[in-house]
Amino acid sequence: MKKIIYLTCFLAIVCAIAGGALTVVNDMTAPVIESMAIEAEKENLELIYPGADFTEVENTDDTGLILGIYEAAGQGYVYKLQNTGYSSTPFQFLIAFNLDGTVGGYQMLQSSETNGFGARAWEDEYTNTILGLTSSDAFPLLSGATVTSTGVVEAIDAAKAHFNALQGIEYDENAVAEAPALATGNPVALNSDLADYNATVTDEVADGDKTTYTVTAYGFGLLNGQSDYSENVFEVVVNNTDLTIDSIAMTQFGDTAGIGDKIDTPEYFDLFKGATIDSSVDTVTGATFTSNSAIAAAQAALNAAGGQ
Amino acid sequence: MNKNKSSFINGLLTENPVFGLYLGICSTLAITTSLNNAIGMGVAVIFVLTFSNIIISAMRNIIPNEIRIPVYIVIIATLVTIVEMLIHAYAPSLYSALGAFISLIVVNCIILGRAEAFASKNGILASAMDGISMGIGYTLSLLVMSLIRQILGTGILSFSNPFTDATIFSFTIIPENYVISMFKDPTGAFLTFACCAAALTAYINHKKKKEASR
Amino acid sequence: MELVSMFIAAVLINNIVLTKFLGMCPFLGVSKKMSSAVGMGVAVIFVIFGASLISYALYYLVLVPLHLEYMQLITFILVIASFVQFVEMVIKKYSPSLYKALGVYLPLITTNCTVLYVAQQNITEQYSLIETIVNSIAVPAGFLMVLVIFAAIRERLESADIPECFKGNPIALVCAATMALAFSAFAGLV
Amino acid sequence: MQVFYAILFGVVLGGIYAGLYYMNHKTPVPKGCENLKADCEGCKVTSCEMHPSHNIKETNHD
Repeated sequence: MKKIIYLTCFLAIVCAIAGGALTVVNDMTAPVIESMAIEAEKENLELIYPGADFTEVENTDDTGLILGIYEAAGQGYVYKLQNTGYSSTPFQFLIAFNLDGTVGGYQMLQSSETNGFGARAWEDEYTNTILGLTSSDAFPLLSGATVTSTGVVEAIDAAKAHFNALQGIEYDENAVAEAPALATGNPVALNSDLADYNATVTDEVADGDKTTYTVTAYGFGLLNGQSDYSENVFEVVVNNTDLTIDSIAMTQFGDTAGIGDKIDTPEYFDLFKGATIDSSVDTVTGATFTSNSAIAAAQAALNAAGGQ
Repeated sequence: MNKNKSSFINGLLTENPVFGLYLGICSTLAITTSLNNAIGMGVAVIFVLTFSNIIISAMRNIIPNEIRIPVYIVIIATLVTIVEMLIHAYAPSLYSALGAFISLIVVNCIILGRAEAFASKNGILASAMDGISMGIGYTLSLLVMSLIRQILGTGILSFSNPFTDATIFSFTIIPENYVISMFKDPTGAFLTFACCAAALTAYINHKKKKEASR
Repeated sequence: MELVSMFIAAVLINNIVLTKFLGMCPFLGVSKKMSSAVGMGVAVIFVIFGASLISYALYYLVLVPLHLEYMQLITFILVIASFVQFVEMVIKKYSPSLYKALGVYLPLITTNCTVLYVAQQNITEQYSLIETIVNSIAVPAGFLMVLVIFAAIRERLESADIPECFKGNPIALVCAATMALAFSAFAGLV
Repeated sequence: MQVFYAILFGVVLGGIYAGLYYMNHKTPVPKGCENLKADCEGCKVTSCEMHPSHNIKETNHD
């Protein structure tokens, strides 16, 4: 019986010495390894807080979206995030929150999203909306880049959760930003030359002082001569007394699904209300051709009403 | 003293750990795709093997016979983890090259084999010498293997300083389109190893026959 | 579905003996006869499955919360060694027939590279529990398959006429080279 | 603090292993498989008990 005690003690002592020695060496080399890891990330972090000294914060995130969390002493926290968007290779970007909760920086590291759509998530238009927000706001999606921006917002939410927990900021994490702000811009005058959209009135129904025109107009596909596209058909109601547009609606959609059909929202068509032949109406960014075909249809209706 | 010298010689040739005793084949086959991997691994094994031999031979009288193997394994595991940490901290490029193989040195039969066969029976100095000679024998076999595989497999013989990653020398021996890429794959590894082992056995048989005939 | 492709990949494509060169010591030593090869293979499956699960549990329940990740290597080795002793004891007590078939090979496995490699692979590849279970069965199954095929070849080698210096292990390695060549055909399977 | 955990963990594992090792060697080999031999003379790992070089030692002092 003595034998077993001797054996067990001996092995236990050897393992104890082993454990102790390992801890000593680990305490010696761990800081070196950690500082080396930060060195590698440094030049990315400099993009946001130039000149700050960074320490790595323990990454307790289990969503797998946060690759690394770095604290810029006295300035804020930088999160290195990764998610998959439209393309199969995941994109990586940095989001930073200042200590007061405002967004300190938003920087793309690598992404192979389709440019013109997904890649717009890192162009100034979306970047400015993000830079204006704080860690307790809900981040909006980006119309025309829904797949990518959903991935971006999902990753930022993970970073927000960590940051707010760290700073003890209460926030409503499942608040969803209101319908994605329809990015509209560069207005087109109703009297401009839209002849190649070939807007033709196909039907006219007078109803008291209002007439409803059914107008067909070319869209993105037909303009570029691509097959299996058809015209867009709009119903424009014109008020005959002051020749203004009472309302406009799209009854048939013939352009690229997922892109052109974004204009088919009341929010956009309300912009036409009260427009006369001399006023101008915005186009939806990312769906310029379809917007122009709507404007060409409105112009044809106004011309037809004006012709009376 | 000549006992240590003879153990030094036989460590290299007759009792060559890799081709003679077939110890440590796992890492030999896998790591010898490039020269600096081989040398890096060889140096790590020399370090671990020598220190483990020294520690084990120092404690050889204390260790009870029944549990000598587990004690050896724990000592070697500690040493390997320490080596891994040091390389990770101070030679990062070497660390990324050797990766999983550093932690496999523990189960690498060569260290356990020598610890059991030699270190547990001889003095500290003899064990240290044996550790170094076995380590050098191991590194030489790695070198032979990686030379053959790298030249035939990629046609380029290059060696870079593990600490600063700067290539020290690199010249092409076989032009690109005559390269036998099979030698980079496992098949080539097995074949090269088999031929080297056969060559060594042939050499030893030939030497024995010469001594017998004299 | 993804688990099945993982299983096939572990058994056929990156087979642990032919592409990762692990388990060469038993591969050369034990595969002289078919019965010993099967015995060794089954013992390895049993040990790898049990040891990997215990190591997986120990790692995530004890080592990670205590920040003792650097102790991983020693823990796994001690777990494997203890598990082998435990299995040998249980088999000795409860099933003599099983001990007659496998018992002899159990102590061999303590110093076997494959067991440690699988235990570490489950951690470094960050497998979930189910993936760990599948991996811990697939890899040794690949090992058993290769061992059995190799034993069959080797039995025929006895009667083959081999040059003097190639006898023994060198010719075994040449066979392994041909098998590695054959198995590399599976590369694009999954 | 961590050193304490490391040492404690080492002791626990070492203890378990030594205990199992000892209990294993105490349980009797089932009858009929006393002289089981693994034919692994091909492998030169002298450290494993199965290796032929061990038999001479074991036979004389048991």
